[in-house]
Amino acid sequence: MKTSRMLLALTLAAPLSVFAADEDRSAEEIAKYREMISDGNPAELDEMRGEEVWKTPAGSNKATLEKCDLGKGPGVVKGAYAELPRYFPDTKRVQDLESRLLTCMTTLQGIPEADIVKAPFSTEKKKSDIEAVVAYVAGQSRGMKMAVSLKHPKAKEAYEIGKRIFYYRAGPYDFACATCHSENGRRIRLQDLPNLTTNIGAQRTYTVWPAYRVSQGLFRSFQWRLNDCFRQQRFPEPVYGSELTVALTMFLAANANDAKYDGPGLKR
Amino acid sequence: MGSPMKIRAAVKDGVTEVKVLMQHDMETGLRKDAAGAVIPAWFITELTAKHNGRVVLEAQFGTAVSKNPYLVFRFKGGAKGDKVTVSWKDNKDDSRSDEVEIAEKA
Amino acid sequence: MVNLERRQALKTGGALGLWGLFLSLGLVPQGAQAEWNKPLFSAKTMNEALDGLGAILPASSEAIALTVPEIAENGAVVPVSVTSTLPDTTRIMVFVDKNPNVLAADFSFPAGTEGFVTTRVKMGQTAQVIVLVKADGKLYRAAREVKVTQGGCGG
Amino acid sequence: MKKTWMSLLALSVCGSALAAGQTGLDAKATAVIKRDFREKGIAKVERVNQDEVQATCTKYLDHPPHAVQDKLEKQQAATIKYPADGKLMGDWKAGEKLAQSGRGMTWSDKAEDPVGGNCYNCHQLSPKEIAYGTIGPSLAHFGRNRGNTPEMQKYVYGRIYNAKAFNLCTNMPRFGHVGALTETQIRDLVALLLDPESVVNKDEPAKK
Repeated sequence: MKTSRMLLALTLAAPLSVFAADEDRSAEEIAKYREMISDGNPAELDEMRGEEVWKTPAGSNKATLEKCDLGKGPGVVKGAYAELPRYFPDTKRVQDLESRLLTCMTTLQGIPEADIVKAPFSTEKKKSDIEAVVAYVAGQSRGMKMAVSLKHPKAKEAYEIGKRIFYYRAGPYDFACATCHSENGRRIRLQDLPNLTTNIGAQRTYTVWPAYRVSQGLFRSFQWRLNDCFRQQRFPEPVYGSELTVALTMFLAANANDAKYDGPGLKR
Repeated sequence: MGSPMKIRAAVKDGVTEVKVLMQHDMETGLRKDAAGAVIPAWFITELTAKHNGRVVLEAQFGTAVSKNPYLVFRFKGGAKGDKVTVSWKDNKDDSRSDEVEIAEKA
Repeated sequence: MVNLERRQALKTGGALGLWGLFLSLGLVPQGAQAEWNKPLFSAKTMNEALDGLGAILPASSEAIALTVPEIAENGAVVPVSVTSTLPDTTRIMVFVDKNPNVLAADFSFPAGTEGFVTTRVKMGQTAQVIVLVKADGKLYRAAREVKVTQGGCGG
Repeated sequence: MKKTWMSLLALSVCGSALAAGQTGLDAKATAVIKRDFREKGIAKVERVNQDEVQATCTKYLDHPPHAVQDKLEKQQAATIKYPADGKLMGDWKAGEKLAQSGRGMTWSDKAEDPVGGNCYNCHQLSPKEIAYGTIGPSLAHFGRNRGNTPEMQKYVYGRIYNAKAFNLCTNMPRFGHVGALTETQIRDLVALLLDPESVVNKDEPAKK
């Protein structure tokens, strides 16, 4: 045991500096690449489509989503995303944008929840309507300050539960969200890993989601982002719009408070 | 019929810059689906941009243009309120045309 | 406002088939560019492409600024920007030498349009982005290598 | 360095007073975790159940008291199965291929698909590879700097098999312990790190 500890110390003291310059150089070039593709975000196409979906009657009630209350009153879309998740008195729950849209689609439009939850994310074959609406609604908070309230006890509770989920280690690889996202300056392969336990890390990340994913050629919602993180953690799949996902979103969104919302973004 | 494009056109110092985002899969014809079947090529082949009816750019694309193609070009002239029209056609004879008014660039 | 116009365009397009309409009205210019250049887009190597153009590899020109990233985080989207200050630039062709078909895009500029274009191309692997620029009837070249990297978590 | 939920909450970026009792929140969070995951593909819901190591590291935010750490590290060390024939180094080329692959054990992987080593996700290995992670330390020139004595081979084999035996709450998975990698695969990875001919031990880093 002693020997191994010493060896460990040796391992950690490896001559990192020799390679540091190389690493900086790659990081610099990747930053340039991102800068070059930042103009002309295809997410704008999804925002356009989402606005159409928002205004198009659907479901057994043949209703639009124009009376959907995202927390700022029925039909108010402007600035709503920057204040989500929040506590909603009508459902007596804390809801993020997507779980709230589920409420609107089921109650206003009469679309069965199961129909939405079974395929909430876009695939190459079929684009998701709810993801497009997410693009539209999020885009309507662009430039606004993140202001997620933890005043309501349920909101505060969601934050605390979300934090615990963030640090929960499990699965065959012993991973938690924190494994990749609780230290500064880390990367997985070439992708920077934000430290989501700090305000600055959460702000930089949360404010550019939802986002168009270049590698998939698809627009992705925040629920998708969490879903795919859990996939990579080797966890089972979180239920769409569940308390688990909302609580985790609350933890990250509240940590991003005071930053300017700048999404939908463009990601690798 | 194809999905709408997002076009921005802005004039500054007598030069109009046009930015176009097109919604298209740009399938190469080389990829396979989950079942192992080849996904047929499907891509924009031709594009034309016009300013008040006059051609200002023509382009031909192959399958190597990225999904949801993005294009920026500049032409001399153009005034605030003028029309810029962009039209494309793909290899399945689908097509799309959208129009914007030129804005003034800050 | 943009939205309204878009919807209008959408309606017109649906009713008439815009490309057909343009063709019938003679709005699509005839000539070399009017029909998709299948042979050139089918070329599998730069040499084949040059044969198709009836040209030999042209000299590189300082008057062509080719901007590409040195490293692309994702080969599916590689931004390419070309600015030619050669007088009378009429055409810019963008090639990727290691793609299955080397020609990615071919732009033609009528008088009054700047010899400039920005677009995005796919690259299957680390390769050269080569642009051929036609100016005053002659071809010129510029090229740069782009390294394509692996994504994290198995992509 | 005993960090617990209590101290974390004190450090909390939003730092307001507790809304409910500590244990109440812990229990609620656990209940939510057990309720809101669904089986998908090979990822069964049982995966969210913690073993003692996971539960301990979660509870102490990866900084357990020394006594707890030592006890569990010894337990984990006892799980390491070294190859019966004593051969610890395999084929570094196979190891490099394995190190490049980030696949395996997600719900989008199939049970029969080969599991990758995921090494480049977190470590620099070959100085030539640009796309490497920095969650773990750089392992470039690992063998060149340390040699490949039998002790070193055993250390590396054990560390890949069950990293938790060496550092209880390390981020590194227990590749052998959980059956993600086979004996042959771990040998190949040992060779990747220690074989003098391996890409890890060749090549100087690229000049700036």
